[in-house]
Amino acid sequence: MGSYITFPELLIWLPLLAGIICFFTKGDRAARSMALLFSLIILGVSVASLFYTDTKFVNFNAVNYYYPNNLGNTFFVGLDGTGRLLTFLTALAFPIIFIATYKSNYKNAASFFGLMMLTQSGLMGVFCSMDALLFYFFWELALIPVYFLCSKWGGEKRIQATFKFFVYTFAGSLLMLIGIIYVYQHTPDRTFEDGTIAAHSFAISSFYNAALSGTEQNWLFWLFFVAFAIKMPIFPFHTWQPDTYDQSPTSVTMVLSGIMVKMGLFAVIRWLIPLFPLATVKFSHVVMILSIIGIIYASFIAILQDNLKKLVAYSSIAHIGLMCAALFAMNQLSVQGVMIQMFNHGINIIGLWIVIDLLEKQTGVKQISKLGGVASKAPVLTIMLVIIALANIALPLTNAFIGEFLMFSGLYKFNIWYTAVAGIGIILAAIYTLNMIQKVFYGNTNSITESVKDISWNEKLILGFIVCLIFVIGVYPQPLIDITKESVTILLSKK
Amino acid sequence: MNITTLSFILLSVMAVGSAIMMISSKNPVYSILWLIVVFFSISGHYILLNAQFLAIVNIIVYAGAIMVLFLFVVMLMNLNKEMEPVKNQRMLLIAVVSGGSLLLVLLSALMKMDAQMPVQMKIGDQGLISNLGKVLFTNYVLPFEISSVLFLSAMIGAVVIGKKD
Amino acid sequence: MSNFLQIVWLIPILPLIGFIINGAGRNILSKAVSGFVGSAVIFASFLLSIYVFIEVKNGHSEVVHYFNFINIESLKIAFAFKIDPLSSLFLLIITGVGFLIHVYSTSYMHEEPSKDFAKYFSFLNLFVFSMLLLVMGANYVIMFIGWEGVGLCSYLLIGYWFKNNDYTNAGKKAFIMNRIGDLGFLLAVFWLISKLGTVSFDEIFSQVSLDKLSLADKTGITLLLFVGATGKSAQIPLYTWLPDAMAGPTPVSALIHAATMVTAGIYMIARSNILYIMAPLTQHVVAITGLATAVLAATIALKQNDIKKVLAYSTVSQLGYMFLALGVGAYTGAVFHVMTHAFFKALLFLGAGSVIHAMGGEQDMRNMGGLKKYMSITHLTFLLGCLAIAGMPPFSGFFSKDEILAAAYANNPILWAVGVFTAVMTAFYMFRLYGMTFLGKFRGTQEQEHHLHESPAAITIPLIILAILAVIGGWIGIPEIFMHGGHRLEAFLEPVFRQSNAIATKHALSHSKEYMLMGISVAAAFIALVFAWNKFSKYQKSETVSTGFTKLLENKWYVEEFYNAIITKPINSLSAFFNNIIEKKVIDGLVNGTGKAVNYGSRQLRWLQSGQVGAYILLMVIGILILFIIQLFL
Amino acid sequence: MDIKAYIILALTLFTIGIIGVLVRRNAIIIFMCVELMLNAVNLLLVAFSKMHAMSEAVKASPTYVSDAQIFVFFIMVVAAAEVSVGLAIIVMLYRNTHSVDVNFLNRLKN
Amino acid sequence: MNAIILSAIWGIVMMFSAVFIKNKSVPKYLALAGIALLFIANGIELNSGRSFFNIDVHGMLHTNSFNLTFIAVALGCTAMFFLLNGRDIEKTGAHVGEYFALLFFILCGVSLCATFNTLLILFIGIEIMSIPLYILTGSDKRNLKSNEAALKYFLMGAFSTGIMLMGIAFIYGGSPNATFYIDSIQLGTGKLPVMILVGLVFLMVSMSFKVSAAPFHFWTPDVYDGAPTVFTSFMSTIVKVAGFFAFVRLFENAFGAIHTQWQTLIVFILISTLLIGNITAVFQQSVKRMLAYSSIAQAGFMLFALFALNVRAKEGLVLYAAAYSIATIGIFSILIKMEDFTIDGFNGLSKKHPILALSATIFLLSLTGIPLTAGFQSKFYMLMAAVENGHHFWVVIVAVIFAAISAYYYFKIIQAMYFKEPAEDFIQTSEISNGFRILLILNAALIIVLGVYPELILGWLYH
Repeated sequence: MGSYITFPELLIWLPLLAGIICFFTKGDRAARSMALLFSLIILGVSVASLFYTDTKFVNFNAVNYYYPNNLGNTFFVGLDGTGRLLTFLTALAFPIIFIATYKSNYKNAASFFGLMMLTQSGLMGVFCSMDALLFYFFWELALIPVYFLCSKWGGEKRIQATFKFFVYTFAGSLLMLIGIIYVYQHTPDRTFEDGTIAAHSFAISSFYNAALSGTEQNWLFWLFFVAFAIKMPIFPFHTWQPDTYDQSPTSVTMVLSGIMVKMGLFAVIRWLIPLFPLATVKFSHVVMILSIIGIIYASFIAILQDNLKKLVAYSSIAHIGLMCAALFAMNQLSVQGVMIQMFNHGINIIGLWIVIDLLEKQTGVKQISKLGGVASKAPVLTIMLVIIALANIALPLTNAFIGEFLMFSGLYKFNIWYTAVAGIGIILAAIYTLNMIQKVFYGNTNSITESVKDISWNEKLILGFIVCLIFVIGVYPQPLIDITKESVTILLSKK
Repeated sequence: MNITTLSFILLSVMAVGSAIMMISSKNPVYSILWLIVVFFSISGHYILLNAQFLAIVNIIVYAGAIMVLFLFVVMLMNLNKEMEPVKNQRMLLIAVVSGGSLLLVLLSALMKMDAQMPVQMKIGDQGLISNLGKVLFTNYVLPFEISSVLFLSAMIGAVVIGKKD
Repeated sequence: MSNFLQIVWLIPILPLIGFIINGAGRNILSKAVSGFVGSAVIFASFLLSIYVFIEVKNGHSEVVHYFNFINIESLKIAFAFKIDPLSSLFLLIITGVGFLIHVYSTSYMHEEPSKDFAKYFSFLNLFVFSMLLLVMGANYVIMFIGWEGVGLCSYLLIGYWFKNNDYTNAGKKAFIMNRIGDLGFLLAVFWLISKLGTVSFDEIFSQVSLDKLSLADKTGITLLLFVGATGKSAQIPLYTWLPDAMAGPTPVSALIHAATMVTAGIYMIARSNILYIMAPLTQHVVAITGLATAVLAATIALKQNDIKKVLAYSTVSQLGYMFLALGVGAYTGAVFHVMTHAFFKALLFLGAGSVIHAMGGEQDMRNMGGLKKYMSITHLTFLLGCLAIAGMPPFSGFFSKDEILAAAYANNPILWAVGVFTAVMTAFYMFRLYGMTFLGKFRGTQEQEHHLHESPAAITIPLIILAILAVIGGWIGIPEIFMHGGHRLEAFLEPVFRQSNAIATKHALSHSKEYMLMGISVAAAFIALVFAWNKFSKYQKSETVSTGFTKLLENKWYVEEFYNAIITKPINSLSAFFNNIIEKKVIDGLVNGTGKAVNYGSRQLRWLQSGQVGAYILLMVIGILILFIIQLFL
Repeated sequence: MDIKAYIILALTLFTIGIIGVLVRRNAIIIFMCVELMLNAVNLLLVAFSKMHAMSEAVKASPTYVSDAQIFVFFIMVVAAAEVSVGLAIIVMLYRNTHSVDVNFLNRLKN
Repeated sequence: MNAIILSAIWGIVMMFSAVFIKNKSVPKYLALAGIALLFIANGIELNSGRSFFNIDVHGMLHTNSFNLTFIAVALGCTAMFFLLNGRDIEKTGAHVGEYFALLFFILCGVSLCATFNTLLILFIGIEIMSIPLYILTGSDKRNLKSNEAALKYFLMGAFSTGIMLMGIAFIYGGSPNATFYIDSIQLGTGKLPVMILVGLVFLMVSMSFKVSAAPFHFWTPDVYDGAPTVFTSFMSTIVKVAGFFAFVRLFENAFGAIHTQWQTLIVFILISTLLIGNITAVFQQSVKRMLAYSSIAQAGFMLFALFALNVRAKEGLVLYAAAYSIATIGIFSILIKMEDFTIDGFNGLSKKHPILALSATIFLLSLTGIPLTAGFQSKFYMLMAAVENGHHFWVVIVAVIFAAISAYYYFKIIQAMYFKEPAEDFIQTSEISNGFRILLILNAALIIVLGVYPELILGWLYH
């Protein structure tokens, strides 16, 4: 064990290394290139991991270092299907972000890219951890660089907005920490390779075998769930999100909305449901109702939202709400849908942010009411946006359709009325998306949009790539399904 | 009522009375003098309990050395007048009420003890100088030595704080 | 397994290729090239469709399976096409009419800049692609892909002149209303998945599956599917988008909003006929909704002055007719009417387009009149179209409409009566339209008059072809009473509706009765026709403000206003309420309130730290007191 | 005498000391009140030592009984050291402010 | 044992150095040598279990790997303190040698508090820690704040001594063995004699006072604020954690068996400490005063050791002592260099002194309890202990909510350093040497190392 470097390790350490190197790189261009180079290498590793890892959860490719501590926690990382999908998303997102914002100039670029890579490392860690404490570590670690990124390079009200975000998530994760400790106290003995026995263990296998009564599960469920709900975010824990998305630098917003919100869903899949199966069943209605309220509520707010970034933020809340609801429906269709939708949503929303970033950079405004007529100035940009936005509202033959279709059909199996109400979200999504397209891109140009130029090569490249991905997955989603199939079955067997 | 009880009551009344006088005297010098009276009556108690060594040390160290030091300081500062212009009646009330209730709470709890626990009066040799001395320099040699550190620091304190730069 | 059917994937792929070529090359391609590419791919598809149609006619129906779209344990969705009489017929209509309209468009859109011209053709191709997917899909999901796809193309084409806010609004409205319907469609699909675990037509319509579904299931599923159909095919209550959709270029209106897309709902119900026939309640709902829509739209059409609006309402009305047919179980009749309607409505729209073209964009009939002498081909073909839609024998409309009315009578005479009433109105408003446009004197400006001309060949040739079809198209469905075996369409479609026909209770009408019904309806329509002809050939502009019932009709029963009040406004105010009150005050207020409470507490608590030793010790004593009380007395 | 009498006495003196600390504003007097509290403790300790002297179990090891009195001795030692430092501080303050009134000590607050 | 005697001896050496050596910087090096000696001597004792001095202490001291490790932590932190702040101690006043002597005497008291086995040694140890602190607090003689702080500290300290002695008296009176030895007070597990209970409460009050737990914390903000900043740093870290160690040692050995009977009191103290410490800190404008309140808040977390009183709690306490002390010493050493002690004084520090800002950030993150820092590990151990304890689970939840609030004020400084612009022409800090920077980085690195590998300290506990 641990005698050779494995994929999860590479995925965690490479970004960390890259981050440190970026910090010490002199010159903005060099740091930028360095970050891009490393992110591409990591993408390569991730792609390789898709091919070379065993899909079976039981034999997941795990590194299990014994790290001499009487607590019985280890540096225990591994990749199962879900993990591989999300690490791949993470690995894919960063080069996309770097290329799309290649022309942005950041003050102090070395620190910026360093922190970005550290964020990636933290995210990879979250998705690879097979040890509860390690998971908590990375969970927080992913947050810290993001805090600095947002506060340093963000918009006008960045400090307050980011701090709200930070305290909110920090409070949530501390509750989870208590939960982790409590579960830990109820785990069985663990024998390490060298024969030492720890009374309890943080390893995922021990956690899954923790002896928890129904009542214990009930309140532990909420301790964990609140942390995850804040991260996702689920109504009514979502208010940090629009402000943060609004104020963060766009590349960080992409990380936040594309990947970090998936941490919450991932955590529910990896930890919450298998740990507290009884409570999951018991509270699934509560969670789903909250999620569905969130869908409708956020969609409604998005309709009159004038701030482009907040609009996307609310749309993201609605989408995540759907994923969360589907997850708790706990059947093969819905969970499978969530799995691939996590990936798809990540891709789509990053695409949206790229377009919004371009618009904001060129016009300096993000108020929908101040824009207009962009289509006649920047047709390619418009086409890209329209495709991505329509993918975002799950038009058939785009990637999100597959996910939403599966999620809805799973949800329907669970409860008809939830599906019907959540389905209203589909209509509302069409309303706000089309409103946005109409007001920003259609109509006549005004003094602000007069000078908008169409996109340049790097944006074309990246948006084109995203659009291709949207269609490829939309037409042939099977590979994506195959990656996670096994995980779904295992998750459902925990029920 | 035997003589022991009588002297106990007498000394107690004296101690409590002088203590009250001490905290209520406006002139600091009077306060010091009343405190010395308290110390004397406590020494009386020690004698009643046959703790001769402590009785003497109390007189010498407390009444003799410490209180004289206080007196010096008060004189030095020329505080032998009524220094406190306004007496805060409300503070007095709050203090007496809270102090009194503390006493009440403690006593009501402690007086519930059923067992009679008599105190050995006038006899017993534990309090004799020879016995204490033996114990102090054998069993208690460590604290004894260590308290020198205390005095050293007190000394340094006097130097650091008292010496003019 | 016949290998030639393996190539049917080419039919949708060709338009897709056209879309990609035109879309990607819109900056390079000249108008001629993009117009040619756009039309050629459709023509190729059309040829393939004919080939497929012949194959099918020879009995080679089959499901062509390509790959697994979604493949999970509990749900397998194949990417497969179902080639059978129904779909092959629709293929012909779509590619055939589509091709004509493409050709028409090359001329009609010629004044657009070449970039937009290419964009137009790419969208049109994309539409054909989606429509083909819709009809070819072998399961509800593939159908739904096309279903949403056509909605999208409709949105894009309505908002083709995207600088005009009204146009983009109309597009948006179309898309959203369609989406409401789509939700119903999706829910039905989910229902099927949850009950049967499959979406494939063949599996669902098999006896095994049908037995698994209870009556409630069938009713629910069919009702939800019908909701989808009301959205796509503009039925009550979701019809209001279609008249607004006339904002798009006229060929688009002809293709999408008359001939093809709007009939998707009928196609879908016809496809699911077995489910519907087994859900009588739904059948009633479909019939009544269809009929109500037919009447409502017809009444509105009576007082419209915009030439395209009249046609749009007429389309809604005719679609209502088709739903009536579906509702009474006359599936063949519905499909028949889809076909004839595609011919004559496309013709009418294209004719209207030709008129508008000549009028320099003018659409108000009050400013037209007397165009007969300027545009003879357009006039003639238009007249044929009007006669066809009015149900005059032996034009195509007569046969299909008659079949529907007969079936309606068999079901319930009241349905028939209302149907005839609608037919009368149809004849009236169509000839009002005809009269106001082509007869009388020209009422437009001098400049317009000067500009009037017959349209070029690219426009007139499709008109002529469509006019021929509008005349003879009905002859494939000649009723039994005229000619034994004359209803070749019924025979052709028989395999599709075989199951339903077995279940449906046939009320055979006696021949005399049938003749009588036919006579009544034709006569009534003819009277209305003549009346309208007389009245509107002498039409003069008048400034009188209409009142009462007329005003109600002119304002389309105030349905728009009603929807505005009960849907649009509440949505907006709810949005504002959520955003301003709940989000900012309540939830964020709670979150920020926590922060504020901490700050406030901080400001208050620090007064404890008064700086006074006495106070500190007092607080300590109180602390001691509390500890003692806890320890000793609690 | 019963130990209760001594407990009452010692606690009374102790409480008087506390009240003195609370009501007086002269730093020296406050300090003296603390000394009074210490003396109350001393008295109580001695009384306890004599109480334990009556207990058969404890009598067996006589040094144990002296513990309390040694402790009192150490209390006095510490008190003496404390006094020297305390008075030095008070004098220092007096030098700077010409006052020993603790109520004027409010530069540090909140 | 080694530490107690050597620190007393070295205190005297320092005292004489003040008399004989006039060069002001020599005492610093002498003190460093002394602390190194102490550390090594203590290390030898910890490693081999044998002391250099063979004195019969009659069981009054009890050394084991636990308290020796704690002493090692305290000595290590003191060494760090000397290294970082040596020059600032020189600047405080004329009596450099004396200051160091007093600091060594305090270390003697710390060692006594860590190893005491009778109430007498505890009492003397606490006094040895306190009396030099009164002096050090007042060492800035001209500064009225320093004077005031010293007097307040002294008066309240003396008062708490009285309380403590009363407690000891009652324990003695209530103990059937008539003993001051904490491990032989002999309590059953049943209902306690009321005298013991009274004594226990008095002791708890006075120990709470020493560790500045609410509602006996009132001296803390004023004294920490008024004292010269170097000494605030020392007293808020090493002295305070020693007080905690003594607190836990006393209550574990003397009253551990009846833990549940007094746990409610600890809950009360713990909650009020967390409440007052965290909430009041939020509004503070002066970083120094804010850190004073933060130290109260941290005390609230350390009280979990008493709340839980199990093995994990004791491990956690040692870890907490190290993590808290290292971070606080670090942040104070930076604070001392600042010209303006308000939060605004930190504005834009990252631009002028990135290393200072970075290490300050690490210290603050550690104090907040972010993973990868020692602060997280220590808080984690405390929470583990508290959860393991099984009673009053809600307290743990309240505690983490307060931990989240603590982020509020710690991050204010981070925000100021990184995201705000400094005022024009503002001299932010006094001169900063490269050596100081290196030491800061080392200090910060130590926090990270402990955060990843707490075994570094915990491993010694069971040596």
